Amino acid sequence: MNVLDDINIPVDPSGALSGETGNALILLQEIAHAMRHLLETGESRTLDLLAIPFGPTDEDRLLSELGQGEVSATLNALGESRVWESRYSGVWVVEHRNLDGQRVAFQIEITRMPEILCAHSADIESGLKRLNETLITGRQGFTSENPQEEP
Amino acid sequence: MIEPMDFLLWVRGTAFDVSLGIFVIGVVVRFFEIFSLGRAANFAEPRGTEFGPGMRTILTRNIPEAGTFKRQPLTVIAGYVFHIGLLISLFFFVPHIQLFAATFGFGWPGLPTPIVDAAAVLGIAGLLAVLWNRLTNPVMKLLSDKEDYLVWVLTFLPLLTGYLAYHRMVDPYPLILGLHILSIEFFLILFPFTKLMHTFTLFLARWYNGAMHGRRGVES
Amino acid sequence: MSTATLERGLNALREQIDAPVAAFFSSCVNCGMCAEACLFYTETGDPKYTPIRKLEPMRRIWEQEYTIVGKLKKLIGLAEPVTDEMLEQWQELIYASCTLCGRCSLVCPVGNDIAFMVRKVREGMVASGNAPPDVQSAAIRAVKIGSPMGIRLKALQAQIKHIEADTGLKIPVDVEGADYLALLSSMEVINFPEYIESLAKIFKQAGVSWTLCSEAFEATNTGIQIGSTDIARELVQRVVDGAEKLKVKYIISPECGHAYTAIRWDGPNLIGRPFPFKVVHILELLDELRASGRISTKDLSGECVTFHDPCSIVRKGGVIDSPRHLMNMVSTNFVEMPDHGKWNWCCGGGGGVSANTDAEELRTRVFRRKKSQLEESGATTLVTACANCRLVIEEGLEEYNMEFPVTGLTEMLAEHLVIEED
Amino acid sequence: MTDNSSTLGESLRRQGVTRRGFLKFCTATASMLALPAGMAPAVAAALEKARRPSVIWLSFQECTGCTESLTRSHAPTVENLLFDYISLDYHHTLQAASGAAAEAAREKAMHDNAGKYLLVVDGSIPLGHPGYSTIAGISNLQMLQETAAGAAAVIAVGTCAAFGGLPKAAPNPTGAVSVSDIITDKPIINVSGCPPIPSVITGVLAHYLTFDTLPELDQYGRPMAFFGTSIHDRCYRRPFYDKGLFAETFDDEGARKGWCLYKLGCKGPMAYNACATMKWNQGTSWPVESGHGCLGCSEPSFWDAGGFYKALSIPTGDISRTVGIAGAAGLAIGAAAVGLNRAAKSRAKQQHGTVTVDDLEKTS
Repeated sequence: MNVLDDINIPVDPSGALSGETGNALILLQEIAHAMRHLLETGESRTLDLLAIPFGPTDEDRLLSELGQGEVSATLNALGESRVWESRYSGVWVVEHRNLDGQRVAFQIEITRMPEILCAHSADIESGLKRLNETLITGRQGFTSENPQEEP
Repeated sequence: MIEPMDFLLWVRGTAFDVSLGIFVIGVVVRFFEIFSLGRAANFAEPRGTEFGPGMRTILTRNIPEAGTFKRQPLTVIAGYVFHIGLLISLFFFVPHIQLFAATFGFGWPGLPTPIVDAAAVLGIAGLLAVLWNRLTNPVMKLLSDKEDYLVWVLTFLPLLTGYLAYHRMVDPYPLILGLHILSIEFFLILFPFTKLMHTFTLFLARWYNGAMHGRRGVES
Repeated sequence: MSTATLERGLNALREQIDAPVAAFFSSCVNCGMCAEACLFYTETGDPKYTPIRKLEPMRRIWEQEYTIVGKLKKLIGLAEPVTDEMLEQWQELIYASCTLCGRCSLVCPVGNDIAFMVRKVREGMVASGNAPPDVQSAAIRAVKIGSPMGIRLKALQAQIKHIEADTGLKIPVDVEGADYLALLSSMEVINFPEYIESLAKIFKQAGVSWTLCSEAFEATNTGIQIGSTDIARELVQRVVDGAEKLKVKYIISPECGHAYTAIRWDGPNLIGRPFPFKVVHILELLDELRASGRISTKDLSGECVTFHDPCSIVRKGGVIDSPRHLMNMVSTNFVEMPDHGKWNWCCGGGGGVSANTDAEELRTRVFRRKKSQLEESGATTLVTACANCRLVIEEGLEEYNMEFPVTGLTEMLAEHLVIEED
Repeated sequence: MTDNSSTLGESLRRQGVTRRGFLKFCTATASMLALPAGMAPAVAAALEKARRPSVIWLSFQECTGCTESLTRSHAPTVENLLFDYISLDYHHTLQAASGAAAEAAREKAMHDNAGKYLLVVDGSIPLGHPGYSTIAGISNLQMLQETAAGAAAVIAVGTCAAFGGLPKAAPNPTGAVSVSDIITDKPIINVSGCPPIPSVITGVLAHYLTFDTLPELDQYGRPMAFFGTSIHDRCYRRPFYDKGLFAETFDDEGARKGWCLYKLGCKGPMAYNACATMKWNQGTSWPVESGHGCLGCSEPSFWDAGGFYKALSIPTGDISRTVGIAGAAGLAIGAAAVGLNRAAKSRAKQQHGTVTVDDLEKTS
């Protein structure tokens, strides 16, 4: 192993591993187009960032360009998800992670309200059912530790 | 099911070795054939030298005489365009340079691919113009034999397949890349035995011309 | 007695093919550019006159005899043979429509010296009996009588006597130890004896020691024109013998194109050894006399004159600047033609074409090139330095009804020569 | 283990997964399948009704790298995959059972789900001798033929199963072949790569599960969604290639600046795979991003496609040697040609009959 230790491994102190494809700029143009489309027709668009070849710095570039807007939300559903509106209203960044904290989806949604934030009828029904059970049994307190307990 | 890849490996392997071998053997033999015929000693007192004027003619024949150019501009322009396009694509496309570097042990800087791409398009356009000229110009039509058209095809195919391969216009890629290399192998194999040899022998021909004229004190 | 056969012709082609020829054929891509340099194509528009095509018989022999692929093709019956019919058909291309002017050799992009090869093909044509009858007869006269036009020594002696009587100048003949041996072309003896007179006048003034040789006065060489090394050698040998007998230091080639090629460039190779004397063209010698101040001129005319460069002297001979220096000695208004010097267009009668009656009509057609060159030059008098060019041009001008005096440069110089009496 | 009675939707709801969670799951699946981002609802509708298929996984001449890759699959997690997506009834590396019990599980799954189960294969099959690779005394060939007979489709995972891979590389001592060389009467999906991208393995399973059909395949039987574009075309370093900026060595300025690795042997132009977008190790990076050229591991015969560090355009043979040998041969043949030409020309000279003016006319 001593031999291996002698091998000098140069480390670039600047850490400036360049790798911009210019795709960030193209995406911004695409977003602008989708915003116009949303205003004119009311139709939403979604861009899947995992399907776009990004260099090491492209994502940072895009996100810093989009910035942070008025709304941000964190979901806990099969792992954590983060949703925030960019500084351009109607442009949302949606990042889903699984239970292991790994990113499973990363999207830009151009819409008035991301679908994932809306409460769904099935969940409302099941919530209502649980609330009724609580009211019927007359229990004073209930735990919210596990919202996913067996119905 | 996996023919295209096997085909690519074959053209990059055995076929390339064989065609390169034939090319090298053929070119060497052709030069021997030429030199074997010799040149008689010249006893006439020279007015000028041979070597310098010979070298000069090698250079000057790149430029056509003005009157000839005026009478036959298409031949000259199409000839230039296709040769320049071909040479740029051949010698300044990085993958090609890598091949030369692997063969000769040294390389040189390449050009950005959009420039090479444009050169290839020029080369293709030039070759089409050359063909049109050959088919319509009365002199070329009369002079041309099967070999002239064969040589045209041999030159055109590498450019065309190279362009298609670069732009991935044929699927799958290994197939078109293989076809590109194969077309070059045909080119290499037939090169020494057709007028493609002019690529090398024109230097010899120009030198002889310049030397023979130079000896008499004429710049040719 | 041996006679011309196809086999002898093909053998002659085999013999003629050398490394330059092989390099030239290997390089030709049939681009057709040579056609644009050839007045037989430019003036007729007939692609069959394309220079490189004229070499097809030799190209076939080269391919079939001296390349591996050609030999293979021949073996499997793919090679096109050279037949007697082909050579017969090629006679027009090799003789009537090629003056060996060498213009094509200057434009070929790959550098093929086409005229050099046409000259070689003629060897095969002669050996196979396919040379034109008129050129054959001229060669027979040259060898048997001593001149292609059938002029004998007696005719020359008569002219000399005549000139000496007219001018009082001495024309030296057979003077051993003279510096210069002047050669003459038959045309000068018959049509332009003024040339002989001019030489006498100029050399006397310049103090040049010179002579004619009764055994070797003919400068022309039909062997070169018809394309037979053997005949050319025989004719050159006569000149060499004469010069060596008189122990001259120089031979002067006269105002004749191919004579210069024959004696200056081909001669030593024909006899297979360097000459013990030097060969100069009359224009070179005159230019030398001019430069050394041994001759000067007076009473120059302001008439617009131009100079027709004989192909063999200029493009193929390298005597390019001398005529220009001399032209400025005889005229204050010398202009060049559009293509001049090494790019000059042939008169259309060189390389034996003027001796070939089969070529007469074609020669007249292609003269249009010279005609338009002359018209564009704006000159009113034409000067040249080749008796053959002069005759051909005069005939051409007559054919096209043009009033255009033509004269020889030596003659014109003699007219303006400053004579200093002792 | 086998439970095909309930749909995926029911199964997830039973686990208390909310609609939001399901939608997120579908978004992730759609993204993995490289479907247009707006397709998530359609995926949701399909997955709602999907039933878990039985899967039998056979490993032949392989290194277990493909399984290693799969167990690192991050989207969805392997737990999800195993217990929600599919019913993995036989996988001799992962299963708890061994020996006769394991083989019994395989036979039971084959029997219970005849014509419906998915067969996943990793590793190539040796045809040189049946004894080169056996499982429970059964040769690979026999086990493959037996198991494939009742399968709905076969998924060849990894380059070994898809194209023969490393075992097939010259000189191929075991006579290794790919699955498609043996099985010709079943739909086969090749998920090549050495190893394949884990998400691609699960993606193919998800596709089958979602749409109950095989995905669109390319020339080599690979799903177009993942193998439709070359590494080169999706590479973030591609602009450097076009500008003519290349790393010449692994530690030069160009390498540090992230320039194109073509000259260092990158096989990206001929390799079709999704590495450039899906990346590896939870989307952290991929070979080219880490500074090493693509080996083209998803391509047939990639082991024999010339040196890994030789540019793609360089032929696989030793060209300098070829030129040397041919040059020598050329000299020898050339010398012979010289001899022939010299002889021919001197013969012509000997046969020369001197031409005199008496010879000018033809013999008639």
